[in-house]
Amino acid sequence: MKLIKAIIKPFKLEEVKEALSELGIDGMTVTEVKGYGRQKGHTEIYRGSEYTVDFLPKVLLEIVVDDSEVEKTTETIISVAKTGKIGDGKVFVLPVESATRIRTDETGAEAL
Amino acid sequence: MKLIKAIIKPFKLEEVKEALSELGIDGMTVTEVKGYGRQKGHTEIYRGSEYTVDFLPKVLLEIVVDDSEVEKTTETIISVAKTGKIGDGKVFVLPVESATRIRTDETGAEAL
Amino acid sequence: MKLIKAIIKPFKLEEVKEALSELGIDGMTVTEVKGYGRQKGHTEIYRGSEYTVDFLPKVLLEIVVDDSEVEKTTETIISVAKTGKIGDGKVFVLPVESATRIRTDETGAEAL
Amino acid sequence: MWFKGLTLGLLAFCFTNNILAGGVETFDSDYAAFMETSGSSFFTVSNLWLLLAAALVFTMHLGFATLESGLSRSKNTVNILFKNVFIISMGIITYALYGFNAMYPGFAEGSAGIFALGSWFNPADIVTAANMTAEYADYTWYTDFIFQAMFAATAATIVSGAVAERVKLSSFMIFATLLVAFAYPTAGSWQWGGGWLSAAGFYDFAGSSIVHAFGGFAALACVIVLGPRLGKYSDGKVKPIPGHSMPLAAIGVFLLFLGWFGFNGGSVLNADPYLVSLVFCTTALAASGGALGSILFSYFLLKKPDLSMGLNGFLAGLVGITAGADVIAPGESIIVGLIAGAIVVLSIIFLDGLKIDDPVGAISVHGICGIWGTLAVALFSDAATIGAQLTGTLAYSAFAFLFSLIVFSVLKFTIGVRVSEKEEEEGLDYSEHGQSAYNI
Amino acid sequence: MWFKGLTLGLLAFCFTNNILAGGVETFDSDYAAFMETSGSSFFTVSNLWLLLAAALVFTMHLGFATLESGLSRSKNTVNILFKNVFIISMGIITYALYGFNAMYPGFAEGSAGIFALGSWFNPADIVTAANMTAEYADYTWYTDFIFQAMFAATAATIVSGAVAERVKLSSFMIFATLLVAFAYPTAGSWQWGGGWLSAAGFYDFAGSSIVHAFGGFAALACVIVLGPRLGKYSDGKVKPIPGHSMPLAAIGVFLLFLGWFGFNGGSVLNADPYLVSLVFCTTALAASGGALGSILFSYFLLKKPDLSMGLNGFLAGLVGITAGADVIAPGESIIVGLIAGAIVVLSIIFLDGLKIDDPVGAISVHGICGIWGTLAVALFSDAATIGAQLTGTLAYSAFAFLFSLIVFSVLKFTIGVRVSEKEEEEGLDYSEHGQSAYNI
Amino acid sequence: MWFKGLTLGLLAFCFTNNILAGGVETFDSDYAAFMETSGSSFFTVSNLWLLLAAALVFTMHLGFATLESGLSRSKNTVNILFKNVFIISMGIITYALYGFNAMYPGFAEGSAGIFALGSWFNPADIVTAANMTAEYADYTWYTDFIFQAMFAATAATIVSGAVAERVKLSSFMIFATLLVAFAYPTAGSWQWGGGWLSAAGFYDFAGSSIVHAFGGFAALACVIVLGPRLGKYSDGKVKPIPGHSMPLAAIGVFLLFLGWFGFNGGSVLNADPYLVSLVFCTTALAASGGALGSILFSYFLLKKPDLSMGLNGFLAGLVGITAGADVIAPGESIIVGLIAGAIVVLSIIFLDGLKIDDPVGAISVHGICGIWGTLAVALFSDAATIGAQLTGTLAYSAFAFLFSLIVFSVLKFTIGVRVSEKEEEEGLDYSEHGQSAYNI
Ligand SMILES: Nc1ncnc2c1ncn2[C@@H]1O[C@H](COP(=O)(O)OP(=O)(O)O)[C@@H](O)[C@H]1O
Ligand SMILES: Nc1ncnc2c1ncn2[C@@H]1O[C@H](COP(=O)(O)OP(=O)(O)O)[C@@H](O)[C@H]1O
Ligand SMILES: Nc1ncnc2c1ncn2[C@@H]1O[C@H](COP(=O)(O)OP(=O)(O)O)[C@@H](O)[C@H]1O
Repeated sequence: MKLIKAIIKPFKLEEVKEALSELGIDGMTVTEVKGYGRQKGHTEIYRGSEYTVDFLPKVLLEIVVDDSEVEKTTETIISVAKTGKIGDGKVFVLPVESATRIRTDETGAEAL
Repeated sequence: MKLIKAIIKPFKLEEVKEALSELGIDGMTVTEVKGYGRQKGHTEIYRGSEYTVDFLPKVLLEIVVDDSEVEKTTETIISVAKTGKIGDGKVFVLPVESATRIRTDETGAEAL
Repeated sequence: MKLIKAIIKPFKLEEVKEALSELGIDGMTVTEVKGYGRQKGHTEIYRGSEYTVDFLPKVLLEIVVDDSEVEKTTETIISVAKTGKIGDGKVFVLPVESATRIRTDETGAEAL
Repeated sequence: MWFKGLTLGLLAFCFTNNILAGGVETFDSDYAAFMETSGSSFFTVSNLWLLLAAALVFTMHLGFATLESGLSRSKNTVNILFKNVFIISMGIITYALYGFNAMYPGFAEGSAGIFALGSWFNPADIVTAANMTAEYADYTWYTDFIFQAMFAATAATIVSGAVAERVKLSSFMIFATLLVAFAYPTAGSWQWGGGWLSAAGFYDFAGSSIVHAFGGFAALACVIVLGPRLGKYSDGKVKPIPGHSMPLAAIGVFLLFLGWFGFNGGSVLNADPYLVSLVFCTTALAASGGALGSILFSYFLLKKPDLSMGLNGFLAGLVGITAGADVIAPGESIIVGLIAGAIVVLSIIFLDGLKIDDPVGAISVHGICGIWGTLAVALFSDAATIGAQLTGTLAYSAFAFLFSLIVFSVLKFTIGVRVSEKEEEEGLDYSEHGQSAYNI
Repeated sequence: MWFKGLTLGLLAFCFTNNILAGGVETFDSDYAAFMETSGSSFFTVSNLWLLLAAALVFTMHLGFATLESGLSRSKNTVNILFKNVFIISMGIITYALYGFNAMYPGFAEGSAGIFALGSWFNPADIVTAANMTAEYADYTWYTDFIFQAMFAATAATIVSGAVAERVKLSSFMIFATLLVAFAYPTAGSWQWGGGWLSAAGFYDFAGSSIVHAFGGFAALACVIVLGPRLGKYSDGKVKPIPGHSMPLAAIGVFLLFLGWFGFNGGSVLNADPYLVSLVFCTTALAASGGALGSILFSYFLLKKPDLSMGLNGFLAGLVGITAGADVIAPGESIIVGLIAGAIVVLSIIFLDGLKIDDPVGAISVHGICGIWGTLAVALFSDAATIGAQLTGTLAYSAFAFLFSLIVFSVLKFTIGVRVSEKEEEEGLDYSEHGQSAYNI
Repeated sequence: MWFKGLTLGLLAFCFTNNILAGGVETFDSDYAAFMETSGSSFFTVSNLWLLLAAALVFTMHLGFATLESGLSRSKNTVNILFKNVFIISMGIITYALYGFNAMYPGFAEGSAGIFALGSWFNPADIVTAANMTAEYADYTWYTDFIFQAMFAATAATIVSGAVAERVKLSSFMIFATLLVAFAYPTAGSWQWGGGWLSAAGFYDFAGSSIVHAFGGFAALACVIVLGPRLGKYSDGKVKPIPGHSMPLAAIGVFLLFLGWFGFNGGSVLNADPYLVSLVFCTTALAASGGALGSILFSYFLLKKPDLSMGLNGFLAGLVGITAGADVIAPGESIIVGLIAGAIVVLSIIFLDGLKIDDPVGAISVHGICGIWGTLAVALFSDAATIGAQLTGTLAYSAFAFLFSLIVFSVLKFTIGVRVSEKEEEEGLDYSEHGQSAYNI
């Protein structure tokens, strides 16, 4: 099993979710985050002083999937979330050792 | 060391925390997240248009524990967070390569 | 590649970000979280009843870096975020199997 | 019988204009003649003051809405706001259709002064010089209606706060409608309609009992029937459930304080400079005393300066002075406030000990301090005896409690008064409304 | 020509005091003499009431600001608040420099009553007894100005809500200034300045058409030129974009309700007890009817008690009664409100079907219900014929629509009216202001 | 000596009713006789206006509370709200116990007009016809008290904003009490109590100096003693610490604008139609000018339309017109506002350069613009000479600055005025109150 962490632009969330859902991905966990990256933050102004806000609103998806599904999941995310403009985000894949569904104690792929 | 990621229902947080604390788990990090899963979101209505809110409020616990504690930690979380109803959440376990306590530079199990 | 998860005190965020930026770390993802740890929460009072708020506001940095950069990154975080007082936080390192930049489909170190 | 009356009243009410067509001309000249008299001057300014007071009391409904949302969890915010939108709309309309005339014109000669049913809204004779000039009062019939209508919904709003976060919306709406449309005008008529309590020498200037204790004890009954929120009292301990937004709560309390100038000041029922200014002073001093009393007393008990208690203290002082705002001296009103501030702290802690779960403290603020305020009239002025005050405040509290206990119990055993555990956990915003209060 | 006039007016206006130095003494004694007359009493209280009404209408601008922010996404909040700060400041000042005199003193003898240009602000004769006593009206010239100035900015605020979340700030500021400074006074003068519509028997008490339909149809034109927000209508489906804070929205609506007592009540233009109290009643009853109408009707359509519709319902009822608040009977005003509440629900759903994206429902609330309210005058009173009402409301709607269509299109093809996709995605707070509304 | 006076005053105050028992009957008949006179009509409406103005000024305290919370970080919100609850309660009560009589009844014949101690609150002769009729003023003694009491707390509220996010609660509470209870009435009596400044021809209509510069320079002294927030000026750079909620800040500013109609309009001290309407116009025009001035000027300097500056601009314009709202012509009040709007931008940037950390801009808005407003009286009217204005404004600024410097320094070296670094980092909500403003 793998944990896919995808950082995307907030307005793409709905679309990505729908695409994954069509793919049969039944679950994911979403966090509002602030992203720092190449997409440079604006020079903001507050009461007369400038400062750079490097942190832009992003959305972090965390999806645990079976090894076999990693590829199509990441590909779907990438193709749907892509706008081609800077700041589109990243997809990271991490190993997961176990997964359990709290309700049923099922583990492994059953738990997803 | 392992990172335990547990997604639970928000109202179970307090109980889980207490149970873990009794177990001697000294630390954890908690994030408010939105969960998408089998527990289907409601059909919501906003100013006359229906839409499905698939994202339900959940709480994500992240706990790094020594390998020896993984089992009892996950078991405790599972038993306390279980309501038996859909949407109870998941527990994922990921490998952790190192841990450091910022204050003291201690690493490994000392850091937890 | 590794995922560095650093939990720090919120007011240190700006400083850490600047230090990392000088180091050439081009990206990171930041989440507001609640931390439970040795730094004991206050006994709070609400309308006449006491309760312990064990959850203190923290900031979670997630940074994926190339293996070669792990050390200097964690060291920088640790040295800048340290106040020497309880509750300074932790740095965890997790293995990452792959990284992709959504905009360009670049993978690996290119993607960071 | 009463249903036919209601229908007729409704119809008649809706076609006022047509019915009135005949009488308009005499009205115009009579009214113009009155406006030429020197007495029209005090009438005009008094009338304006009562209208402004009505607007201030309206502001209190925004205050209640924000206070109640602020002191609840964010997952129940839409529900709370919705209830407040409903209560004020329903309150004004039912008061127009029935409540006002049941409460006010008072009782027929020789009646027992208990139940004023029969005086249905009868629009045919509203727009007359007798209703729109000093013959009626220091304000017009319309002013009277709108000022009293703004009060009417208050009782239900008080209950709304106490049952928040777990009550079933439909049941609450039915209950609130019955409370506002029938119970409040009936009870109100006992005193303000010239009924048996007014005959008994009871004194309640702006409604410490008639509005606040009434609302507070209705709330108590409902909370007892309903039970506490999940997780509030577990393992024999009280687990505070802090409100989700203190700024919202503070906005609510300041707006309530502001509105109270209209609630009490308007209850002078004219613009008499001495009385209205006295009432403004006693109201503000009691409120201030209440906040300081709560802050000091809770600091003494709990060793922390507690904002939530300070906010409740303002309201405690305000409720406390409401019965005697025109007869208690300013200096003493500080004392009334200070005591109310201490009482509300004790009461909140005490009720929590009894596992009576009242998220906003409505029972303590309105119920207990309402009783205190009613008694304070006897202690700090000569306006009434302690006996009369006890009788009156118990009558209102008991009636509200029993009415609510019965109606809410009936609802409980028929359609149910509480959402399911699942719905409560998810929050009423999802389960009842399919909306969330906060989005990205 | 007009530019020279503006400059002269501006200069003259700025040195009122000096210019006036000569006339002050006669003013003082004339004014004092008037204040001794018995008529000064009604004048004084009427004047006070209009000033308070102005303050209440001012409160509506806070209501608009919070309602509009609450119903938009958090990333556009600074932008919305900024627009509201700008609109009210710009509105008051342009109204002082030009609008008030263009709209009010009315038309010269024999004029066509269409365009009042020429009556520039001329301060030399403002502070005269004729302007500051009952000779002028039941209030002073200054009171007249401030009360009307508070209305003036409303039209632009209505548009602001409809174009929220994607309009380019600079273009909007230009458009709003032209609308408030020129279009509104011109159109307003047709009726309230004694122009051709007032001659035609049109009746619009406080502005269902003159203010609300005018604003609503200006909004419609702008929205058509501007297009919907990204993602609102994708794959042929309507995707609701819920507002970010229902408490903010609710605060806004309650404050608007409160302010409407001044908007309608002040439009009586004196403190006449009968009329002002009637207007308070019809206003509150129509608002309540509106909320219940929307709640019931949307429940019937959508099976959920919808807070956002309940809030819109309040406003629908208020807009609906605005044209006839002084001539429609209280009972009928409930019906006007109920119907407005149903209309607004249908209208919002209908416009969404047409892909006309109006984040706050301004077109439905102000535009459609403004027309309804104007027609209701003919249906529920004898104050005007349906023909006159249709003429008037169409004149205002069409003028506002065409003016806005032309001006906004010109802006579109010159400096552009819409932010880039990127800016829209990031939110206007970042892209236009470099500020964010919420921080840690 | 003074302590005995205080105790006696307190006791006497608390038993007014009893003491008065004897005199009530003559009062009743004398008062009734007055109310029959034709003069009672203007008295009644003036009295009502001042009470409403008091309610509007009360609203400003909600405005301050929300503005200050909005412009601070969320971790200090409970603390800020608590301070505001405390200030208004303490302010009203200390003003009743001491301040009002020290400030107002003025000075004995032949006194130096500097310190009015001695005129303790003596309730025995309050409820007399002389105090409750036109013999006293155009309003009753009670009205006088409540209107002035609402002003009194303002000075402390201004300081509260400037020291936010790091001041130790207990020290602030002591300081605020001393400032409101003693310093403000003393200084106020110099002018409004008929003291030396009023003799010197100083003109300050509603308190640009007496209230605002006074508060602003008290704030300056406290900020100097206190030092900047951690992290505000690091590496020689200014690091802005944006407020946590712009909607809260905007609500605050709009409410302050609204309340200012009472602050300035009520300072006419009667309902004179000409003067009150003039004051409404100058107030609104200066505020609008201030917002536009700040927006334009900050846009010019910083190339971004800055909401936080626009909001400050409103307040700058309002403070700027406060001294001369009744003597400056409407056109010129726009200019006073525009200049104030530019001044506040410069001042905020300038103070930041000096590392004087004022989270809400209180020193600039109230202090610097207070001076500007005081001088503007001499520049734009004949009400006072520039010399008199300079003397007055410097007297208030210097007195407030020195008083605060001394008292706050004494506090610093005894119990300390600042929370620990750790507490500041965690936020005062945790460390001082054990509460958090926002919960789930
Ligand atoms: N090394 C990294 N570790 C974790 N998150 C990152 C990293 N680099 C970028 N991100 C996240 O991805 C987002 C987009 O990255 P950015 O460099 O701005 O643009 P792009 O994805 O087009 O290269 C950032 O806002 C941040 O949230
Ligand atoms: N594959 C997944 N990866 C990450 N999080 C998931 C995944 N599946 C479910 N979740 C999280 O777990 C929560 C509960 O899952 P759900 O399918 O609704 O119910 P259950 O846990 O009873 O199967 C979801 O709301 C989501 O936050
Ligand atoms: N085992 C853990 N797993 C995950 N997060 C932890 C763990 N222990 C501590 N943390 C996080 O680190 C923060 C600081 O830890 P704490 O024990 O309070 O102080 P210190 O870092 O000085 O030991 C906590 O608030 C929590 O967010």
